[in-house]
Amino acid sequence: MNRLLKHREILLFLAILLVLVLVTMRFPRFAQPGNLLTIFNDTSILMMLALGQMAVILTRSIDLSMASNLALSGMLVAMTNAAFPMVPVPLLIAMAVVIGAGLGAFNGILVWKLDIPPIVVTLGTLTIFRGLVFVASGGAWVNAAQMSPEFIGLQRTVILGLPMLSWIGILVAVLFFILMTRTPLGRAIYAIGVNPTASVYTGINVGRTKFFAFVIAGAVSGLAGFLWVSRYVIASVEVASGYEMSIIAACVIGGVSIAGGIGTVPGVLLGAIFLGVVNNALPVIGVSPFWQMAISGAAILLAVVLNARGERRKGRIILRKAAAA
Amino acid sequence: QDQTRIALVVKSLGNGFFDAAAKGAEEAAAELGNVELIYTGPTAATAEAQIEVVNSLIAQQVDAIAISANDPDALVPVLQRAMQRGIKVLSWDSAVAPEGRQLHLNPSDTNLIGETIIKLAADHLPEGGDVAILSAASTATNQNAWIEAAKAAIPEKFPNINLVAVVYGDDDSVKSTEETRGLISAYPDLDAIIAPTTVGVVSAAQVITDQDLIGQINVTGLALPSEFKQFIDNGASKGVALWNPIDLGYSAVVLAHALVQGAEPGPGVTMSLGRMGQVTLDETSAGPMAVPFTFDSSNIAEFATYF
Amino acid sequence: MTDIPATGRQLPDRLDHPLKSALVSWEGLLVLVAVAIFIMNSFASPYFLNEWSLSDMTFNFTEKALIALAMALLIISGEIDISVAAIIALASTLMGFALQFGAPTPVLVLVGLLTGVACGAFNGFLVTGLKLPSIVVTIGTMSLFRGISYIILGDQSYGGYPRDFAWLGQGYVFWVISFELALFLVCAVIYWVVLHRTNFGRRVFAIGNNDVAAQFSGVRVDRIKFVLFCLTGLMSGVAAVLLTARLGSTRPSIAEGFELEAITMVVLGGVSILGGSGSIVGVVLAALIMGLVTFGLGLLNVPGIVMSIFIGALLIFVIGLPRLFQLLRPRA
Amino acid sequence: MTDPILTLAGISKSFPGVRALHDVSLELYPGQVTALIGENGAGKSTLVKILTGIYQPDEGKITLGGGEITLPTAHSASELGITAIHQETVLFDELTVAENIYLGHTPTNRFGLIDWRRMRAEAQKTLDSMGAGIDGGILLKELGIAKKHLVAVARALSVDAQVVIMDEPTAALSQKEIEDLYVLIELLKQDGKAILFISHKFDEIYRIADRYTVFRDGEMVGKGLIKDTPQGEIVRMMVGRSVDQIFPERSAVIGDVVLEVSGLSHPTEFENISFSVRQGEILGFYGLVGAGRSEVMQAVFGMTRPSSGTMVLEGRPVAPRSPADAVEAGIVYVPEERGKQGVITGEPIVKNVSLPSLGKTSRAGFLRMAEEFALARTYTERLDLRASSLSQNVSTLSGGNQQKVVIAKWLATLPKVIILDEPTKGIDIGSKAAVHDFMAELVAQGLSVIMVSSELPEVMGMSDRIVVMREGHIIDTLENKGLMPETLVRLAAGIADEVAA
Ligand SMILES: Nc1ncnc2c1ncn2[C@@H]1O[C@H](COP(=O)(O)OP(=O)(O)OP(=O)(O)O)[C@@H](O)[C@H]1O
Ligand SMILES: Nc1ncnc2c1ncn2[C@@H]1O[C@H](COP(=O)(O)OP(=O)(O)OP(=O)(O)O)[C@@H](O)[C@H]1O
Ligand SMILES: [Mg+2]
Ligand SMILES: [Mg+2]
Repeated sequence: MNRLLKHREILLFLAILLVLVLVTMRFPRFAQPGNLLTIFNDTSILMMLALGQMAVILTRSIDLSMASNLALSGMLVAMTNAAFPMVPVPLLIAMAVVIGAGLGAFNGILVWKLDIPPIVVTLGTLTIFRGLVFVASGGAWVNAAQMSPEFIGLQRTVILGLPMLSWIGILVAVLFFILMTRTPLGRAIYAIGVNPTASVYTGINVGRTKFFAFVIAGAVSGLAGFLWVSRYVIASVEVASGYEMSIIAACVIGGVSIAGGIGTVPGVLLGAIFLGVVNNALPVIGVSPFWQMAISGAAILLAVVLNARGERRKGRIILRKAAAA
Repeated sequence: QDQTRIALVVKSLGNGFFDAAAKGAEEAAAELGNVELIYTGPTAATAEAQIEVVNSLIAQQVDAIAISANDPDALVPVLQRAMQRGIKVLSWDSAVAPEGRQLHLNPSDTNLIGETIIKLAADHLPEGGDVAILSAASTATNQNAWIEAAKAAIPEKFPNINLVAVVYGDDDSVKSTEETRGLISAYPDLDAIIAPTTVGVVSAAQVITDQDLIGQINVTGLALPSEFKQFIDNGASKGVALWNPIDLGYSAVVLAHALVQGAEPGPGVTMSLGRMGQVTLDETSAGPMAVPFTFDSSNIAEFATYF
Repeated sequence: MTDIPATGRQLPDRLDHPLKSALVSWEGLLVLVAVAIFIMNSFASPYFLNEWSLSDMTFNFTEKALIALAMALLIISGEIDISVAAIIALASTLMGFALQFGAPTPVLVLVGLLTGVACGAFNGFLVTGLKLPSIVVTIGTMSLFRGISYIILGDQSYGGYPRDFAWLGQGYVFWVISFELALFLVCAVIYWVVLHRTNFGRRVFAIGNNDVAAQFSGVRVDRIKFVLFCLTGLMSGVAAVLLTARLGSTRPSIAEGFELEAITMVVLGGVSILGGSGSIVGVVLAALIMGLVTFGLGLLNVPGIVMSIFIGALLIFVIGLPRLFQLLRPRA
Repeated sequence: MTDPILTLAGISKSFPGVRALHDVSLELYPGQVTALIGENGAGKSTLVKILTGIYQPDEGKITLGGGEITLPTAHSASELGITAIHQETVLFDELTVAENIYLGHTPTNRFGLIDWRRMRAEAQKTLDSMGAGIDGGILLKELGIAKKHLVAVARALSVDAQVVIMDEPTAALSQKEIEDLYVLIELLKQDGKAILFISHKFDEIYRIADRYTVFRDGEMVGKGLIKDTPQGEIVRMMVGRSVDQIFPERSAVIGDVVLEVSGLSHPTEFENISFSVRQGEILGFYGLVGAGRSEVMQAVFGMTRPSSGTMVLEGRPVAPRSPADAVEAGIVYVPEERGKQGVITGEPIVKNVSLPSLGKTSRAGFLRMAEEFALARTYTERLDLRASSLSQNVSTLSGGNQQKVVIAKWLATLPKVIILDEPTKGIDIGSKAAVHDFMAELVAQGLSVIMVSSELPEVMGMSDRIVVMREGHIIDTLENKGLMPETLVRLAAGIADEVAA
């Protein structure tokens, strides 16, 4: 059905292949399966965050607070782990998800009940959540030595050749795919992005749907919080600061329309992987690290221009010969 | 109310290194008596945020500011204004340009640090080999100085060590992790990664641990024992160096107090560092505190309990 | 001309002043908040009520507030610019670059301003020429502009700006009134006049309310939006000059995070993020409030991050307040 | 005589500053069509929204099949079997046709997941039963406006409803599609469904409705059986006075050519468009919906860029690159989509009216509010605008009054040529006559008027000459003397040749 969207995803896929081929021509090691799997593993967190952000952007909202939510959830579980090493890690994961979802619900409630534009709400909670990380931790870091081996080790456990982190990423992606294509909530998320007025007439509660989108984004942020602190074995106030822009960038490159209603799970996955590949490739091909930022900026602009070209309405095409052409 | 108020301004709050320094500063304040210590700093390590902190300290009319600067130049105007308003200013750890402070306390001798970080790697590479440096922000003054010193030391003292790359992890664990990975894929024959930053060295050691490269690539550099102990234990690192941050904070406050008491710093002047001995200032009114100390499997457990 | 038969119906100009009273009450609310914070500050710290303290305080927000003035117009027109801080970085870098060739102060200022305008024009072109959403475009150019600074400067920095240049960021015009503050006040008046008292301002509001209908009404929508992006770029250039002069040095990481603070000022000032409404007085008050909060807490040595909790909460609280009243009223 | 299935009693609804409905009642009978009639802003759509759970009434009682019900959400209304085709098309461009039909009541499998295959099949069944000729699998945005309306109808049918509400369903449909819709309504009646039908077109009301209810200014002023009531009486109830449906006499002297358009083309929308308008003339543009008339007019107005062709205004070539250029030259355009393109909702009447004339009311670029109010008052009072004050927000005006604001805005610029695109679409009979009178005034004052309209009586009653368009081409330009309506319809629909052959 979505011929056009599929087309866009293929384009993105080709772009990723191109980067891989170019880099591999100079550094054969780069394209080895091991390294590719490492890149995928590295990108898993960005991938799930971008999926959460997609759910929010589809509803014509935006969540600028995801990175702060991640930092707060991550800090809280890390502190819990440091203080009570005997608490089992799965319980900590559940705790991270619940905290994240709770913070997301806070955003969602403000958007739903107080009707504050999402960008304002999350601009506010962006600083509030991060401030709370400082308040909770007193500014202190939780470092590797304070974390229990299980806490650090869980996502590194290799199953069938892939680390747990990758498996979690795959699981989240599959859940998102089902959510977005097969559940009434997922379809409602699309519907209110495409046409909010029509959604009201259709019996969709626009506010509540947005609320759930924020809860989903929050839950993902919470999960990512746990994964982040145990991956980089540090929890601090500055964790993932400024990362919200990378999350949005992954969505945009993946073809999510900032105006809502357009975007797919595979597209966003590819968008995140594209960023992951580029970030990994630059240092390898010996491009000065100082070029990284400009290159990712240019990639974002290029993606927007290409997406806009695809999305542009071709007009009505009244003339018969034009329609035939 | 003739208490002496001394502000210890750090690069960013929450950093274990600076928290340890604050401990030493408290110790000095207690020892000197009648000193009120203000431990402060921005949350993000940027010059702009640090300027706001200094502005509010000027407004509070503190007696002295001892700062570890996020930028050697950007803080000069605001610190000059502080000095105009009668506040004594010194920098420690990470320097401010000479016109923005009365003296600077280096944790150690720059050349010595540069040499030490290479030596830490070279000691375990008798045949020589490839090493790479993972630094903090590309703008960090002290790191850059050490790297320059290290580069200068290699040809004479470690001729068979080959420095293949210098990359920057911005004292950010994600960036540091990515850069480490980049180094590993780009330089298959890499033997050691030198990270003269406490954030970078942990990230690098974690990557080596994760990728099962323990024994192939040795991670070394400057690290806080408490944060780094496990990587000495698991073999990802054979040893790291650092000076004692507690001593550094202590010395900074002792010096600040001396300035408030009317000491006149200048090239060639020798000043007391209390229990740490003395420091002699060079032509830019800067001086080293002590030699760097090496931690390895033999002593890390002990020091990890202190800082 | 034949007359249409008079119907006898006379349309009054206005029944009450709904628009005006709404604005007055919003700004009134901000004034109240500002006064409350001022009083709290003076009780909380003995160092607050000192002309030099208050003067120093203004350095913490004038540069961001200058950008917020232009950003307010841009947001009222329904667009946004996230790249302003990156424009500062690029403008500052190019000023430093020019300095290497011995450029005198006027040339440095010109380089800063022109870079700002050029970056703004680039954003404006992408948004109006290629019809791209501004939030995404400027997220992209945010990385691009700062990225160029990194390419030029790498780990280096530019310093050694001339004395008369430094005056722009550190000098005083009169008593405790710094040049930065004076410039901000002048710009605030100019922006107030432009937005509230000229045809241009009226058209900006019309575009923000409905840009399609505005275009169908003969408003040159794209041209005005383009001008607004250029203006925002120009003000970022102005901020770059001031900040560079104040810091006396340039690094690619300069002014990180300024964009969010400028936008926060605009929104806190009562400008609708959806476009179409807002006032300059509100933005100026919001800038003052943010300055007062951060400086007041700074005097108590509260870490900056904790202050930001206050700012964030204030933002949500103030914006949500009218709706909160609405929700509570029917029950009460 | 059957009992009503749905009864509303004592319903009131107020918006801030507007009392939309006051103590109205309404009954709907199974197997019958009840027409709801009233001027613009009489409260018809508001009632629909109350019936579909989108608005909550302030007071009043709704009974369905004997039991009292409440409709807290749109969902609860459709659960109870009340479904509506709303005045604005409320569909989803980026979703498939099938999903548009089933969104909100999608069939699910036993895991609660959406059953796409079943949904597709059932949607297709509904579409085929209507003879819509639409593939349920394509994206809605690929359909034309008329087909979209059919999808909206299919959506209403997909719910097993007892009550079907249609709010001006024929406004955007062509004659053929309207005929199809009538057949459909007939089928629904036979199924015993109660239908509420809202329309401003009396011919269709008399054709399909069994009963009527008339609203005026938010109050119910009459109801009865259509077959017992002459049209004039309903009109009198509606406007509170009698209105003659005769088009105004025109006394304009037709002068020289003012605007000459030749060879105007666009890559995809229209080709080789040539026509001219003279001073004091009304030039009608007739065609089926989608013939491309609006596109041509928007090109003349500078909104879209033609690929070739020239325009000459009063002997001077003009090539407007934007509406601003066109306005400067003296060509203005009253767009078809009032809410989106005509008025700036969110701003008061006065600012809407003065927007294109700011250059005149201001001094050196600085605003002068007094001048703006004077200008706005002059023109809105001439058009008999109904508003409480000039500072009233245009979004709170009814459609007809919004149209008057748009026309006032353009008259204030003292144009030479005024283009009116469907000037009376969705406008009640009273306001319609006012707009027609006003057009006569305009030409009498020496303006040239181009009127795009899909309503045959209007085109024939008002135009001096008529241009007929089909599929982006001008088919013919006719003098409006002794024309037969059939001629125009044939030309517009492209069946003229067949008959001739
Ligand atoms: N959401 C709203 N807020 C304020 N006023 C409203 C709102 N919706 C409708 N109104 C007002 O209520 C009145 C009734 O409007 P409604 O749309 O029901 O009229 P209508 O009979 O459907 O007219 P039309 O024939 O033009 O469609 C009008 O005066 C309108 O301006
Ligand atoms: N496929 C479509 N999708 C969305 N809107 C459409 C579509 N087709 C037509 N419209 C809208 O319906 C209106 C009528 O179409 P258009 O203007 O092209 O035809 P026209 O010949 O001018 O007919 P008329 O002016 O009588 O409606 C336009 O305003 C257009 O925006
Ligand atoms: Mg209606
Ligand atoms: Mg049309």
